[in-house]
Amino acid sequence: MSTDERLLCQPQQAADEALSLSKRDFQSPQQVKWCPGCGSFAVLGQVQHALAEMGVPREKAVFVSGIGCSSRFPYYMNTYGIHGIHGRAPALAWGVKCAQPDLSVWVVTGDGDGLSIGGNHLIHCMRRNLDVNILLLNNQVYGLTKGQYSPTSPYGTRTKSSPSGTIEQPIHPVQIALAAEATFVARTVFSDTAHMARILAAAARHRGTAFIEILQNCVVFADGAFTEVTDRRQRDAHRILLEDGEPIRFGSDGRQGIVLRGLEPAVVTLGEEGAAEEDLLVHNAKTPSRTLAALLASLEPPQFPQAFGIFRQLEKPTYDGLLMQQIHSAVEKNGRGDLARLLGAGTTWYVD
Amino acid sequence: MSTDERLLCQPQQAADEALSLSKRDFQSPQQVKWCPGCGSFAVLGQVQHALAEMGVPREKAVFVSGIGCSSRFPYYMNTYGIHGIHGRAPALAWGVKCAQPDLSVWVVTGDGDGLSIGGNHLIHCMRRNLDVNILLLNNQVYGLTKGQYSPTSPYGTRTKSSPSGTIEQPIHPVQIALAAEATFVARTVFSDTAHMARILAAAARHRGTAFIEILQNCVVFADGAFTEVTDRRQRDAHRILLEDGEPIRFGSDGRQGIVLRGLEPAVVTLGEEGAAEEDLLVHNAKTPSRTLAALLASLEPPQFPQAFGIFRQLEKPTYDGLLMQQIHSAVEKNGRGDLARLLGAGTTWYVD
Amino acid sequence: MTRLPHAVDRKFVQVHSATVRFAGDSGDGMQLAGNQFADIASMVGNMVCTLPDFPSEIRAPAGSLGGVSGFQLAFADRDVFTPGDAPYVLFAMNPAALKVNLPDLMAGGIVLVNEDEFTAANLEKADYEANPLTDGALDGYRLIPVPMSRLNAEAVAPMGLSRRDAARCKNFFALGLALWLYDRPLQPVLEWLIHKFRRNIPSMAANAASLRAGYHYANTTELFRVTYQVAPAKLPRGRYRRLTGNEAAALGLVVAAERAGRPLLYASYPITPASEILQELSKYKEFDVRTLQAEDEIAACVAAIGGSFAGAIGATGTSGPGLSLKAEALGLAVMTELPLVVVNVQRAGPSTGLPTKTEQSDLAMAVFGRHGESPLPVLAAATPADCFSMAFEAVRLAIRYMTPVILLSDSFLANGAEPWRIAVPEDLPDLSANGRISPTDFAPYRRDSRTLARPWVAPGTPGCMHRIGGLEKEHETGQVSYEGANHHRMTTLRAEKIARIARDIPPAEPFGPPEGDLVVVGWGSSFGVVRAAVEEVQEGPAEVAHVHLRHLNPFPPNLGPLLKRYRRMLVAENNLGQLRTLLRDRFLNDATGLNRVEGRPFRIREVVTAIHAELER
Amino acid sequence: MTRLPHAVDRKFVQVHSATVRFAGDSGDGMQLAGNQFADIASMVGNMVCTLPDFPSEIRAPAGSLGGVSGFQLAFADRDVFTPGDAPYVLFAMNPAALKVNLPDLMAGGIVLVNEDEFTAANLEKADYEANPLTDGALDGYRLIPVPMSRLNAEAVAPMGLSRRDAARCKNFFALGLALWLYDRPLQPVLEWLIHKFRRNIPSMAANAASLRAGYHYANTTELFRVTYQVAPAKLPRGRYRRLTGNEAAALGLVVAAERAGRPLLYASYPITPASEILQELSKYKEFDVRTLQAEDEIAACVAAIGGSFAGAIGATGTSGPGLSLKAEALGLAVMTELPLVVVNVQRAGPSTGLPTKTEQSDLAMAVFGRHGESPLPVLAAATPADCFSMAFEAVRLAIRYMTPVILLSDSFLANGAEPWRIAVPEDLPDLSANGRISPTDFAPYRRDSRTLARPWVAPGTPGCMHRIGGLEKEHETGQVSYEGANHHRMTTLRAEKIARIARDIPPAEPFGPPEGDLVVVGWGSSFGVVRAAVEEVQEGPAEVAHVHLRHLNPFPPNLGPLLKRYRRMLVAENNLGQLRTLLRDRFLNDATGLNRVEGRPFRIREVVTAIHAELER
Ligand SMILES: Cc1ncc(C[n+]2csc(CCOP(=O)(O)OP(=O)(O)O)c2C)c(N)n1
Ligand SMILES: Cc1ncc(C[n+]2csc(CCOP(=O)(O)OP(=O)(O)O)c2C)c(N)n1
Ligand code: SF4
Ligand code: SF4
Ligand SMILES: [Mg+2]
Ligand SMILES: [Mg+2]
Repeated sequence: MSTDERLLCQPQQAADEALSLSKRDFQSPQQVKWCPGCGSFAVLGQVQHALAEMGVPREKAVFVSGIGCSSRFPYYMNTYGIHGIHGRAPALAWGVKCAQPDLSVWVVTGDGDGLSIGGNHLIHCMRRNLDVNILLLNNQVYGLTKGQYSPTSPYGTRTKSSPSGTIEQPIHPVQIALAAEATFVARTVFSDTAHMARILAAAARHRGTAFIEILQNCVVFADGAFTEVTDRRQRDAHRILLEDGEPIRFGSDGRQGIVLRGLEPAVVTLGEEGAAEEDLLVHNAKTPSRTLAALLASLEPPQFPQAFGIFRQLEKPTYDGLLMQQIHSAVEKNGRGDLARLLGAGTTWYVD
Repeated sequence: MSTDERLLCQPQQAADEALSLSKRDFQSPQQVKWCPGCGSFAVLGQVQHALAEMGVPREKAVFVSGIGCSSRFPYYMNTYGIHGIHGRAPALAWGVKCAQPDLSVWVVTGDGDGLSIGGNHLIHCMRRNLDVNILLLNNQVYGLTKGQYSPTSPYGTRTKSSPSGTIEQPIHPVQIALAAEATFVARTVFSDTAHMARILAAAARHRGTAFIEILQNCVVFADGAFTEVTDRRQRDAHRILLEDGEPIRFGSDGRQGIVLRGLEPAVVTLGEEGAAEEDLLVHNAKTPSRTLAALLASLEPPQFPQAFGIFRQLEKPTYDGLLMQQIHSAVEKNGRGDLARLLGAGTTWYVD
Repeated sequence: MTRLPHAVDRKFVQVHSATVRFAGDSGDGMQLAGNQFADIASMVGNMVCTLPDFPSEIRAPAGSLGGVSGFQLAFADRDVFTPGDAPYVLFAMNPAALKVNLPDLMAGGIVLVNEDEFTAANLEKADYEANPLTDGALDGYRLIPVPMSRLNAEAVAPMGLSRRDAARCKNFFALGLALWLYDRPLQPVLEWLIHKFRRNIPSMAANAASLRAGYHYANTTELFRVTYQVAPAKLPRGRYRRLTGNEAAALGLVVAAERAGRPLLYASYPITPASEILQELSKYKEFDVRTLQAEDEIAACVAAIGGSFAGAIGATGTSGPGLSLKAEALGLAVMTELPLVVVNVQRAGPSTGLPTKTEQSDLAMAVFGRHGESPLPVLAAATPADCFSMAFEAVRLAIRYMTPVILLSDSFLANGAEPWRIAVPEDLPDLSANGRISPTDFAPYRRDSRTLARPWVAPGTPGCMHRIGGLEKEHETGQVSYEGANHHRMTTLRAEKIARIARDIPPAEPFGPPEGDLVVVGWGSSFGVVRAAVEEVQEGPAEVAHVHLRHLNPFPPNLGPLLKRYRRMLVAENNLGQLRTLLRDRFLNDATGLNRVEGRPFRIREVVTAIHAELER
Repeated sequence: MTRLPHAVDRKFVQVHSATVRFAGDSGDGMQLAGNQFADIASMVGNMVCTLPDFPSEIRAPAGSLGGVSGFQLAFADRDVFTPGDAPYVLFAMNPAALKVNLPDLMAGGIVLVNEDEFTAANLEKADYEANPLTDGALDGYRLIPVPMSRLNAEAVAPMGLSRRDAARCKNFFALGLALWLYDRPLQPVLEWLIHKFRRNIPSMAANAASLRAGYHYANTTELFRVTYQVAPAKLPRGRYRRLTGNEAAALGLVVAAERAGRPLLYASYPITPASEILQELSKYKEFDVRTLQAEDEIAACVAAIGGSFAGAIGATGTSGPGLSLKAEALGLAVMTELPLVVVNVQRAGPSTGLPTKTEQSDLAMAVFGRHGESPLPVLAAATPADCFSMAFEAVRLAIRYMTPVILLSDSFLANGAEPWRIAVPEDLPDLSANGRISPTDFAPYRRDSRTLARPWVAPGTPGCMHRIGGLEKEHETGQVSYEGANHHRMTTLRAEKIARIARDIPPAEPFGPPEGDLVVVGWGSSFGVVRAAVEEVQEGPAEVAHVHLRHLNPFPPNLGPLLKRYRRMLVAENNLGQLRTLLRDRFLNDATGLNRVEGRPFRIREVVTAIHAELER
């Protein structure tokens, strides 16, 4: 009997592996309680869709979260789920995954949960390359506590707790993920569900920590924070859709692009001032060095468009894989542990 | 009477401003209790030296730390000091600095204190650009708890708590500092006291968070971790001494250097294969983009030498500066707060 | 200004107190209507007590049960201490509001509904199978259906607002009805509107029109058979305003810092229901208040400690989960003997619990919740306005005894409001005493012989450089010491220092007979309900007193002997018996507990019943 | 193998017990010498109790007072429960060791010093103004100076070690002396050396030579006038080994997990004195033990909870500061009702305190230290080997009642060792019961009617998908619920579940008369000292019993009536009265506290004195 089977109660119901599931099957009975119009709905829908699409058995999926509007996510998934305490979702997921490495584990967090109180756990999870998918719903505000600034709020933002404007540089989720050596780093936005679907699918397939920053509009406390990249009329001018191996282009006619001047990026218009397609920076998500990914992540309005897609995607051994490997090697070398031998080890003596 | 004066008891003794102090004056009566040969002694000496050198009045300097061998530092300085709880030194320093912005505040932390339990506070301190100096003594091990691995221990290290070797990618202190937008980021090593002295002096002069990773040898639990860059016979081949505006060279005769191939660095020997001085990458610590600094920080043995010196040095408004500015503007605009008016604000009525 | 003709046969009924609840969708502006009503009742001299009840969702779907927002207030011609057990009048702006709130209404009470909203769609959202306005569900109450949406729309039509904006005025229509019902003036609301909407004249005019329309409608349609009048209460003379507990706590901290002549450094991480303290304080920059929104509760607490070390008044605020997180940092403050104030606004636990509901279950944590022997004073505010006094008291004790202090408030106090006689800053004690010492005498742990406090000497002071921290320190010198006898001595001194605070606080005073059959002991926000219940029982033959505690560690010095003067003891608290544990341990008095954790304050009825049960034992 | 001629006139004196302390520089190998001696005493059938005393610095300067390392052991022909109040024999390898340890020595005791180390330089490092060997400072003791450095150097010269390595053998010389003094065999040490240094023959030979030289020297020089003999104790028959508390706790967890048929997931952040549990467990990979060294204590606790959610035995270990940090996470485990074991190895607090010294001051935190009503069982081990049984018990309760459990150990137990009769795994209870449920019956909060535990169903189980978390849940269904009555019900159920554990634990048993003058109550590591003190007093006329508690929440069900059978009660604990608070609250029994926090266990003498004082009151 394998370890994992030991943990389960007698299944009387067929495993989902046998079934073909639809998005609906992933909807839990709990009523979704986000504000009407909240950007999180789109994320929920796409995740349900993605799991159904990939045929993940519901009993094999676990959603883990912290606290925040976004962190209510697990309640809405008809899978296993644990809604933890504020900021600690990556640590919870660590335990879940190391107890049962063959589960599909998803962490859902917010910019407050994941980057304010929980920043450290997030970083350590990524550097360990635990095989989980992390969805960070960034709405640049604390939604659930009704509108204080968050670590991603732009400098100077006036909120309930910063009536004179914030005086802190915001944190860059993607830069932090790259610095922490996450093996899969991506960004998408709630409004572009097709893009989100592709990124989610890629993340789910990735072995190791997949970190996705999802820009998510909070209609109540930070409405319109991402208009430039969500509004159909503006977005083409303000976002780059990264494709591995493709030159970096943007604009409604795809005539603008990014070139490199030394180590500094610059915007060019193809055909103008001699700029040609061959000069454009070409995306490479698979290179081990972080330089390109970090450079692309640093592109920011107003000077630059913002990049969406997969910044980095590398294959490296996972924490859970290595952990089980050490256990298997030990068993191979010493045999499955024998309690009597363990207890009777060291210097012993008889009393009779 | 300025705010700060309000906080002090009646000084009967002349302020240090009036005095000319030596390194000795900065030594506290507490016996230093590090192991003989510990790399921390050198750091202590250089810090005492630097403060004396720069004429910092002892009563204006505050040393703040967490827990660890390295974090015992404040007890050994004849200045004000507070030895806090594990990992929280940056938060302690935040309070100290915001209460009295004209103090010279120094945070001393270790790789465990600052990057394991305390990683998040460190990051937030840096992104806020609080005007403090952070010395992270990195010995790649938990010294005080007697030798477990730390977040900077190399992959596979065998320690008391990892008898089969660690399975985690180490964290890169400098990369994390850069991702967190620290305005001053440097690295030095305990063995090169002259280099350390220069870096400390530059950090002390910097306004905003100055982050210095100091490689520090733990003779008991991780002895020799940095031999390549400390041993006089090897070190020239294994370290780059960064100088702002200078080409990146190394080697005992300075004939080796770093060039850029696209976005990837490569080692060249001047004169060989046509490599010339002009081709070498030139250091620029003042450029706002982090790309160059991150690229230099990513140079690592065995492929590359390791870079020492100042990776990045930018002038930006500090948290404490902005905080006080908001307070001063409010006072300017509304006058110094009047309690009676404050208490009697809003809808009021009389009862008689 | 606004003269409305009185309907001819208006009948006035004099009552001592009244309880009204406004309920509607989160978007319906019920909090605003309720607060306006409370302000007016206060201004005409009533005692007023309020209880808002927010949905836990930020903005639940319109018309849903989860989206119902309520505001209850009681006003009276004498001290009222509770927002009332059961409202006599309920305003229900939609079916969901009716569904959620009806169970609380007093039998025979008045239900004013906005009948326009009782559409099939809305009924379904509220899980009504039939229309309660017509199916007899409201038999036993006095139903007054009013087409508020339509009347409001008509009233505001001239101002040309968008449909959505126009609809949002209907809370003022309801307010107009309420003001008529209780014979309250419109004038102050109109003035408030003029000030509030001075930059948005159409809204000002629309709200005013709706308000008048409601008032007028009540007047002309003879909607109510009678008008209720509540005479002014006899309050001490002076200037008053209404304060919520969180506002009061914020003001108390500012005033105390000013009286100490030091900047206030308030570091906090947002959490319901404590966030408003941070938000309030962030507005007071001209008082040199430094608010730090920290990355988490640990950083907040530690930053406040750092601020104190550097001579500021370090304070932090939080709620249960945050208090748990601050446990280790509080130990540091105990060991370093630095002043620190922690305002803990309790909510229903454990863990995340019911974050928007009230409870009193963090007392044990406040007293015992740190590793090692780490005693500290624990205070609790009794009413919203009392948060002002207790915040001030917390700062006083923190400085005088060089210790962290925990002040317990709760979600009921934090959001509830009551009239407050505006304090005169100069009448409050001067807190600038500690920290005046000469360097020649200075040693970091040389204690004041009376208070046992160590001196507070901040960096910047020449000649007094010293180092403190979490390791045990040698008596007087403050050097690191691992010596056993010294540790025992310092541990005992720290405990004794806190114990001595008992000499420095007011004695416990019984309300009622100085000895007798029963003493009901309470703390924190249960004050009002327990007092009201005891007053009621005192009209009977039994000798029952109420002892309310605001100092929970240490207890007032006379508490032990006082409690022994009653035959029995009932401890009423919204937890499973935490004060009871402290009292039993301390005084070995047997005590019965009245313990409910239902996310709301006690009802007077519950306490009265428990008192009778106890008397009959 | 090793036959040494006996000196002709060797005199044997029979004693019941003996206490010896080895003290020297951290680098002198005193822990090793002490442990070897303890092993041998154990093997010949004595009961043995040990107490190491490390310096708080990692490696203080050689010869300094801060660098002294000690190891004390008591061995006896009957149960010994303490390492002895005062040693009768002290080995002092240098002046600093003498200085630090002499005050503890019994009057008239033997001081064996390495006279070679009493150089001017070393005397100065130890703050000696004159040489204590010659200035009369040792009058009143029996001083035996031995040139150990020289003799050792001579003995090991043939092996050609470096000077430094050669010098490091001298602990074996001291051990040789000690073995002769107590007539113990050399053979087991030699065997141990052969095994230990099988890859370093020169060291093996050198240590063996030094050992023999010491033994021989004692024999031939007639160093001691007498040889002491301690007869074997009467122990239950079986195979034995010595275990420290931390080793025992680690083994207990592994065995319990195996008996539960689940992997052990132990997540921890290093902290003195708990780190060894992590370190031990990280070696047991072939038992499918998964050790996670976390980034902090919060992550550790939360990861263990995650592990439990996914069906593993989630456990974590820490010491005071870490327990404070885990407070919030423990609340989550209470609310989600998941099994979790927290081993808290106490050290002297508050805050960082005296991190290498022992104390019992985290009891109140364990019982009360979380916000909200969050009850959980608290256990405490009595002796080093008892950590095995109590770790097993903690897992048993955690699974059976679906609850976090805190097991209290302390630095004295963690580092001390005693003989342990090796457990037979099959004789231990089968813990695989919970978690076997069929999906048709399944609801996440449908409770077992007897234990009130909810079912433990891990992800991977088809058809039982469910979501839990820190928000209050509806009875049975486990849906999020903000309903007041449900919250009260769930809060009460959680409390009742823990209270019912009382039915499932052994009753408290008095040691001594079943009723009488005085009952001395203790818990945790004070067991041995209090037992010895009570035994001593029992030889007098007073009727004194000892009640030792291993279950502190809930208490054994018979505890209340039991305690009432004694006229007075003395509660002895290394804190300021935490168990006393629990007992007074629970049973309203007056009780005197014997409370010392000096970073060390009680001395038998202190307890005896307190008992007499109490009897005379
Ligand atoms: C320990 C703790 N501290 C604070 C809170 C209060 N709190 C709940 S959610 C939240 C911030 C959530 O922000 P984010 O993660 O961005 O989520 P959003 O609501 O914006 O989706 C805070 C501070 C809490 N529940 N627990
Ligand atoms: C809350 C808490 N957890 C754990 C510890 C134990 N501890 C003390 S120092 C330390 C690690 C120190 O490592 P580092 O910062 O690298 O310092 P070093 O000793 O190597 O200089 C740990 C885990 C503690 N004191 N407090
Ligand atoms: S407050 Fe903002 S983030 Fe939260 S549910 Fe509403 S719209 Fe979404
Ligand atoms: S253990 Fe290592 S880091 Fe600590 S004092 Fe000794 S040498 Fe230095
Ligand atoms: Mg957010
Ligand atoms: Mg270290």
